[in-house]
Amino acid sequence: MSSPPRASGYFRTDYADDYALLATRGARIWVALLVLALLAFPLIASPFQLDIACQVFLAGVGSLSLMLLTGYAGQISLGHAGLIAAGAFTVGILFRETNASFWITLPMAALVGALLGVIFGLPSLRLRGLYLAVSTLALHFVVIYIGGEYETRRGFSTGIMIDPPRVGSLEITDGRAWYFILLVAAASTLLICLNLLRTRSGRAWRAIRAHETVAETLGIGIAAYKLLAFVISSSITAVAGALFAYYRGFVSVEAFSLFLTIQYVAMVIVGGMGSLLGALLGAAFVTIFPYVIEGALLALPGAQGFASLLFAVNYAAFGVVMIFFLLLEPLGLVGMWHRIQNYFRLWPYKHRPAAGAHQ
Amino acid sequence: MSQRMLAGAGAAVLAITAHIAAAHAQDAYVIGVTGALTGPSSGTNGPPVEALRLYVDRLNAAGGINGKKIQLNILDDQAEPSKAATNAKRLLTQDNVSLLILSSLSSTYAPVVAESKRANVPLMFMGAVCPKEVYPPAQALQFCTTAYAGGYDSRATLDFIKGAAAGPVKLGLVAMAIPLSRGEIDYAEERAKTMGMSTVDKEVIPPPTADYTPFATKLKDADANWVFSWAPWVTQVKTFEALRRLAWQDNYIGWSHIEAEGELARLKDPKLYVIGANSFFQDRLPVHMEIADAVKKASVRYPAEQMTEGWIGGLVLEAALKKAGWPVDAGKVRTALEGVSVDTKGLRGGPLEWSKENHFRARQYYRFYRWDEAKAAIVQAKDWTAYEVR
Amino acid sequence: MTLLEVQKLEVVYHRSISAVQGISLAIQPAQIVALLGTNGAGKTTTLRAISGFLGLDDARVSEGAILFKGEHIENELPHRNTARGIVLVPERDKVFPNLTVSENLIAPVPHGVGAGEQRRRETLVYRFFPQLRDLRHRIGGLLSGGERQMLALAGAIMCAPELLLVDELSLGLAPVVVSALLQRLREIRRELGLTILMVEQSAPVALEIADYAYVMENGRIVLDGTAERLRSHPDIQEFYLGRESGERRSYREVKQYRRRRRWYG
Amino acid sequence: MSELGGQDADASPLTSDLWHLSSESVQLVVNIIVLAAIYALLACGYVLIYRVSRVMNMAHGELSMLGAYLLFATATLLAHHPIAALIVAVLMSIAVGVLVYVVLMRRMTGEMVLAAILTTIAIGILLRGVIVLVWSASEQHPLQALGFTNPSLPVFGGARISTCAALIVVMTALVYGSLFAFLRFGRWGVRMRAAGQNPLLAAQRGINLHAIYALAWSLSTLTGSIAGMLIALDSGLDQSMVVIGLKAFAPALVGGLDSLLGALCGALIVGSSEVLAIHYVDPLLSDVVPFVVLIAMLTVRPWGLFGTREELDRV
Repeated sequence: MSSPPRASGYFRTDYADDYALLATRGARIWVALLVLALLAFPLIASPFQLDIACQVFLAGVGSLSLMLLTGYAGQISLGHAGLIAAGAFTVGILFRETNASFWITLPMAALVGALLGVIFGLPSLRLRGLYLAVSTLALHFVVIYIGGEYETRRGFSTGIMIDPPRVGSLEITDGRAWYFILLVAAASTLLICLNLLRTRSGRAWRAIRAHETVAETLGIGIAAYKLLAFVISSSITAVAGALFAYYRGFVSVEAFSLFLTIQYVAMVIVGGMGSLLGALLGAAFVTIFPYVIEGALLALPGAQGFASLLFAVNYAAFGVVMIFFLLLEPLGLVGMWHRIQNYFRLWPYKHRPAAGAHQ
Repeated sequence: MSQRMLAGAGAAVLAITAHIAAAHAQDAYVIGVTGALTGPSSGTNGPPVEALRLYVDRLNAAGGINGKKIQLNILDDQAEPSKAATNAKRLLTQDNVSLLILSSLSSTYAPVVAESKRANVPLMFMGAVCPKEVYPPAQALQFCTTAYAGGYDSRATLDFIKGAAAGPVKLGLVAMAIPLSRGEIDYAEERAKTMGMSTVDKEVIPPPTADYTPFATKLKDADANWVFSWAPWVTQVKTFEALRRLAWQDNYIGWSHIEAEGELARLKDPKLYVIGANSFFQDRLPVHMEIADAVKKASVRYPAEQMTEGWIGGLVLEAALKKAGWPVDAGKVRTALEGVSVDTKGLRGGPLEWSKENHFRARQYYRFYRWDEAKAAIVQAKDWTAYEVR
Repeated sequence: MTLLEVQKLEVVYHRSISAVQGISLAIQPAQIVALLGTNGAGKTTTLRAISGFLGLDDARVSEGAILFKGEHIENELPHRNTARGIVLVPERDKVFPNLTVSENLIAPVPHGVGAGEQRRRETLVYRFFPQLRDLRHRIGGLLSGGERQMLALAGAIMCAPELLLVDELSLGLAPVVVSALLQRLREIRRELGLTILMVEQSAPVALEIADYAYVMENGRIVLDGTAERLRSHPDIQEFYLGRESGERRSYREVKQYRRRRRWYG
Repeated sequence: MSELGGQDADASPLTSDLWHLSSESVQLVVNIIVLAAIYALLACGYVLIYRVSRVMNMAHGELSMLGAYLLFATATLLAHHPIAALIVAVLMSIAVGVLVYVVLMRRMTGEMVLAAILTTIAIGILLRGVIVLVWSASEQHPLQALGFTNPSLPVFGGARISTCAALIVVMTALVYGSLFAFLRFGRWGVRMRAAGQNPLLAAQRGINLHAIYALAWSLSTLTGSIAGMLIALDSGLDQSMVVIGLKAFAPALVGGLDSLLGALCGALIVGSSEVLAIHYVDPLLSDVVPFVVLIAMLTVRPWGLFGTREELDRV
């Protein structure tokens, strides 16, 4: 994993240790506590807070998949919202046309995502960086266009309504149920990503991100691995879209604007490139922050009196927060965390010698 | 940095909880509003919410209803479905409002309707296009005060054109590339055919358009002598202006959105008609005066003539809550709404009446305005004409 | 007085990795001083520290001082130092690839300089490097290695330097070209009375032209002295000039050298 | 015109067809030129910033819109001195560009390009909010505020063009002409190109990068604002301006992000394909077409018409 060996030395005695996800006792304890907290949350949370938590999990799934693509395989994509839309529309269309249950729609969404992944990935064989980003952006518009056409042609002028998924006889509508479903979804995505990154392809992606030509000379099949990255990331994203469709109970193109993509890119960067933890932190930050600002503003005395002004402020405030964050910490939340780690690890020394620099 | 952020976040969270606690504590009619106060469509959806707030403030100042104040909890959804969904959830489950009012783009309807169904709380569309669920047979929870109404608008417009046109009508149609507008224009095309008008061209224009001339060029080359546009005002007026710049001299009719009165005065074009259900402020009815000085007092940032939609919403709200009495709950409000009959004081052509199966209105009244060069003022091209809703 | 003085300089990359650890230099006016050392010894970093870092280097002088004519210039921006008369000829990317040769020469001329002065400098440069005059309209990217190096030097001279920092003059150039360039450098220095600090991997080249030299290893200075002294120094002879000094040395002696090196640092 | 054509039609179909065809096609050409001019004027802003700092300024749309709103503001304040209002607005827009760089983007130099781009996006969000805050979201009409009118002028062959549209075309020609001259012969122009190719060397050659970047930002904002003002004068001013600005980024890329000439040609290609799509295929396509063209270009020649190939590896 990305975390460097512990400061006090390198104590791993066999290869199994190298592959262990939770290297130390400390780590295990922390994770256990975290899990407990997550399980306890619904008991104390209000429905509104639950809703936000669910949004965070949904965003988490999406941002993890984007991190896989951008943060590890180094392929910048601005087609994320398009892929989410694809997943959601797969559900919507299948539900409307064939009334399929989510046992069918979810895998189909994943499949569609994978197919689109190939298409989105093709430009990456020739393009890099900004140019790749733009080509994926173009594809986003194509997907949205198609979705919009479907909506209009079938006369769903206010979006496609979707019944809540039913397991056996009971419908899943309760907020708590959704909380746990999405929590599981996010957690399993995290595990999938963790394991992917420890496989051959995971290493190949990092090599490609580090230096494409070098990776090629090392005998890594660039094209195949790039496409693989796109396919996997896209199918996860599409599933996220499908979950969104079920959770919200509707699909409509307006829900997948360019702004959504921007939000996801923001999550990845605010969280910190090349870190799954970062992806999750970013997802939480970007999802929750607007509500925090809004809440703070609404709590002002007589806030409702000048609502329309207030919300303009709220809108601008999000921009301000983003700017300040990027200016103060371009490496993201995780960068901040690593700086602190570094400080304690090297204490009382200030700097690592150049010799030990390349770990 | 991080500590500062944490501190800020913590403070804000506290603030939220405090705010919500407050919402629960006071005994008042708690009404939830979610609208597109910022973002693309705020120009259309902002003013109604503003006006509603104005109206409610005046009610509260006058002692509220049944001796209770009305508390409006207004949230902004930026016309984003997900945001609207969260707002609805928050208003319904946390502030537990007894009525939800929506003034936003149609894309936000699906999630909000879903939430209101889940919570079994009535939902009132105001200054936002009426969904088909409010027409008879209406769905239990959805009501609509908005002036414009799919289907009826086209019918009235085409009847007007038929009446006003001298020779054969060569109709040009203009929609914005959003499902709603397209649907209505398609309907108009169908109907025009049955009425023996030939539709020579139909333009569906995407919302962000740098230059409307190419679209206008097609309409002109198609040789249309009447153009009907049922779309957000921007699309309607920009297409019209582009046509005029191409020296197209014929008649253009669009829906009279809240901007219409000001815009007619700006454009001063005798062959530009608007069809609407709200009377213009130039009629100077008492109610107009009332609104105008309320706007002046509260120093609202939108002009008075854009306040009508929200004001009507206010009238309905007041009537409904009076009927519902105190203590109130969602169920009572719903039953109250189903029996509501509001005198619109001339803001509309007639009263706004709801029944169990009709949550739109019993009769829809239309009036047509245009600019008159001789009088140098806006004049009625055709006074109130009623259409039975069934 | 000394023109440039570097005291206990420490440079840190990425806020955590230190590349240069407390080196000190002193350069007298009109001197040619060479910095020797193997790859990663921190020579280039030192040079860059003197010329100044950019934000995108994410490097800074964390300790020590750099004095130019007694004025502190550590962590100063490059263009300011250039205005002071400290001009660097970098190791790579030394010309503007999509500008013509003449544009390459015009670009550096500071804002204050009038057209007349500019023309004077151009003629001067073309006198030193007549080849460039013929290549005037060629795109910088299409020049050969030798021509590039000339253009780089020429561009530097257009900034009217007092202290010229030259990084790896000989890198990737044929010996003939190198000696020609060195010859040119001597002339320039004689005519303009420049001071030159050059970083070199090939000790023979450096010691051929330099008056004084420092040897760097692992971010420290381990040896310094006049060119003659270093040329005759056994370790230099063995480890840089690669000459066999009499009988083969035993492993112990080599270890001794390494230890000595550590003490110097 | 059209009625005339109609009457001809009764008389002799042949001539009327010819007449119609000509007037129609001329109008088509005019429309293409106008749209292309709009795109070109907006696109050069992207190019200017990209070629010096490799940053894609996603706030360009908002900055252009802000320029237009500034004009509206000055027009309402200086009601009786339209020219003064124009001048003040232009100066303010330049100031805005410099400000954005000095206060915000300056700190992003040398950071990860993606982070820099995201910063510009954030700036865009902020600006949108501020504009709603100050001017509300309802549509504004600077033309009236300035007390100008926008009569439509006849072009040969029965086609017409509005004064402001004509102004846009002229302005575009002016802006591009002066930009070309500046970059080719101006000393600052050469410095700008140098800084774009190798910022480090440029700095070591005594070029003040911050000055260069600030210059680029101010020029970009200036051109963008001019575009915004003229569009607003021609057809009113509201939030949709943002999207127009964003759309103009397709032409910039089609032409090659680091080439002004490219931006010009890209604008022509995208503009004409858009107008032709509207006229002959389906108006709905008009907001997809630019991106279709873009994809086509990216598959055939990713670095754009006149872009330099190295750019691909640079970013």
